[in-house]
Amino acid sequence: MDQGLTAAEQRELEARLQKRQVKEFMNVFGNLVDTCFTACVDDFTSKAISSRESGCLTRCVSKSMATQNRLSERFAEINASVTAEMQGKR
Amino acid sequence: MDQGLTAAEQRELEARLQKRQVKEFMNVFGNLVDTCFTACVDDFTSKAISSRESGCLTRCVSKSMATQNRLSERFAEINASVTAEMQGKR
Amino acid sequence: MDQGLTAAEQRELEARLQKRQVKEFMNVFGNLVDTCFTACVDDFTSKAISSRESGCLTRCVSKSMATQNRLSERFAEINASVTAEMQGKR
Amino acid sequence: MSSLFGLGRPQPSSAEKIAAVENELKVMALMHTRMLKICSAKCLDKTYREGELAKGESVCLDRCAAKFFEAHTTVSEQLQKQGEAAQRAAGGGGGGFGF
Amino acid sequence: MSSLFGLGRPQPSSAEKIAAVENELKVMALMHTRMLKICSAKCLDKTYREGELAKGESVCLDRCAAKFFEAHTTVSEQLQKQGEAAQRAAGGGGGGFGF
Amino acid sequence: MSSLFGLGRPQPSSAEKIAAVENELKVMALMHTRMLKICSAKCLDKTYREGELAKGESVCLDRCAAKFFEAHTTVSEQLQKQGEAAQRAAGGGGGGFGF
Repeated sequence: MDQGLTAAEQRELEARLQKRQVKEFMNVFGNLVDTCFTACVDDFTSKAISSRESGCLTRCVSKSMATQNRLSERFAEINASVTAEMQGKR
Repeated sequence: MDQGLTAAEQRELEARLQKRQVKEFMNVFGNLVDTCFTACVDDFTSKAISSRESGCLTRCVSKSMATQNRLSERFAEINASVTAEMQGKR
Repeated sequence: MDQGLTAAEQRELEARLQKRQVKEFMNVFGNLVDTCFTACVDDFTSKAISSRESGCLTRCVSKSMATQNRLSERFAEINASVTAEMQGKR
Repeated sequence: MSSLFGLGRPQPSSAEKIAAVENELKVMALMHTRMLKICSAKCLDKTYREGELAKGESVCLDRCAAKFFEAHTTVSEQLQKQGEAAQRAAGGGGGGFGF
Repeated sequence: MSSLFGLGRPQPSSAEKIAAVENELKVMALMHTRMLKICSAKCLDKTYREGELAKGESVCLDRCAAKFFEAHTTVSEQLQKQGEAAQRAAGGGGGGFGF
Repeated sequence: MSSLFGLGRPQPSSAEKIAAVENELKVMALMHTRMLKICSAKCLDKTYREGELAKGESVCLDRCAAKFFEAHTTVSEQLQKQGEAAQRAAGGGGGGFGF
């Protein structure tokens, strides 16, 4: 991936990647809240989250994180095997 | 928010914020058209918007703007109180 | 559209537009896969795409491309006529 | 279209001129993407039993495109009237986007 | 809000200070857009027979806004506990966003 | 993956090399986000009565991920065939993204 980058380029790249990571994380966080809020909160007779809704949010966040971890693993695996296959063809 | 910025930094910031505002406004406008078009336009036997659809669009835009104004007020209020609470804790 | 640009500006603009085009293309490609995958793939008893799903994907991609071409034509036509009308009013 | 959004009317410096043109194309591309999404949802049979557009789907897309543009104009005019209010809602300040 | 996300605590250089403020406003704008979308879906009658907010819709929006903020705090606290795991999932590395 | 999209094959200058790597990671991150959204919708029970993934959900996610990648390859090959047409539709010009 980063073959052929000098040390300075590598540093610049890392700085950019860190910015990207923060952005990525904000997106993931926002999507998580949106998904779980949409699925769990539907009682607007009160302005405070009920214990039922709160429990649902907690489970939704756990399950979503588990989903994300699992898909990240699959993503990395498949990506590695696709890349290997492509390299072989060159 | 802007404590600790020099006058020059303040100007630079304002220039950027204005650009951001234009972008923000385009997004709001686009979302508004999308929402109201999706909700109101569903007769494709003609290529001109009917008076029924037109009335629906007008009401949808008014209501969406009212929604946005109301949520902006709430957002500012809640945000202010959260910030105040956090400041108190420091 | 580009009246009043010097040759250097024109080159700079073209460089930027090419970057934009790549980005645009990635978006179009991503949306296409998402739309067709969502519509066509729904059997998770196997990890390989079935021939039924594959056929559906092919037709969905064809139809989506046709849709895009058709809407691009309409978009250009309408846009041209709106612009002409606006120019006339100035 | 330049005029529909009224962006970039005073285009002085070199960088600004380029940014203005770039911005207009971006606005157009976004509008195109949104139209594609919305009109596809309104007009296409989602079973994909056919790989070509049926006659009815094609006609529907043409009309949807025309109506989508018209809706932009309508909404933009309405916002222009409700003017200042809308701008405050969008985050305040500045003036005259030409809506 | 600065504190909710904890971004930009050490703000040394000029460009960085500006970027930090800009970034916070961006975060706020995004949150606002998401709230608008979600609470509209939860609270508004989509037939648009009226152009004004009904009393019930207004009250629903107010409560939805409050709950949306509360959900952010709740989820953020939960993630902080599950901390490192979450960060690895988000792409690894770095530390301490203050969630 | 570099090869799947074929971007950044000629990487001359320093800034360009960095941009190329950054761009690839961006493409990967976007694909990951899209997969997360789509496979969650296909595989998860939305009632959230449980905070862990059920066995069936896990297996579904694994298969969904594999199929999602396969669909990318399939669609990309089809577009390569319909090649020029697709590029014109996407805004014209340039050539050879390797799809």
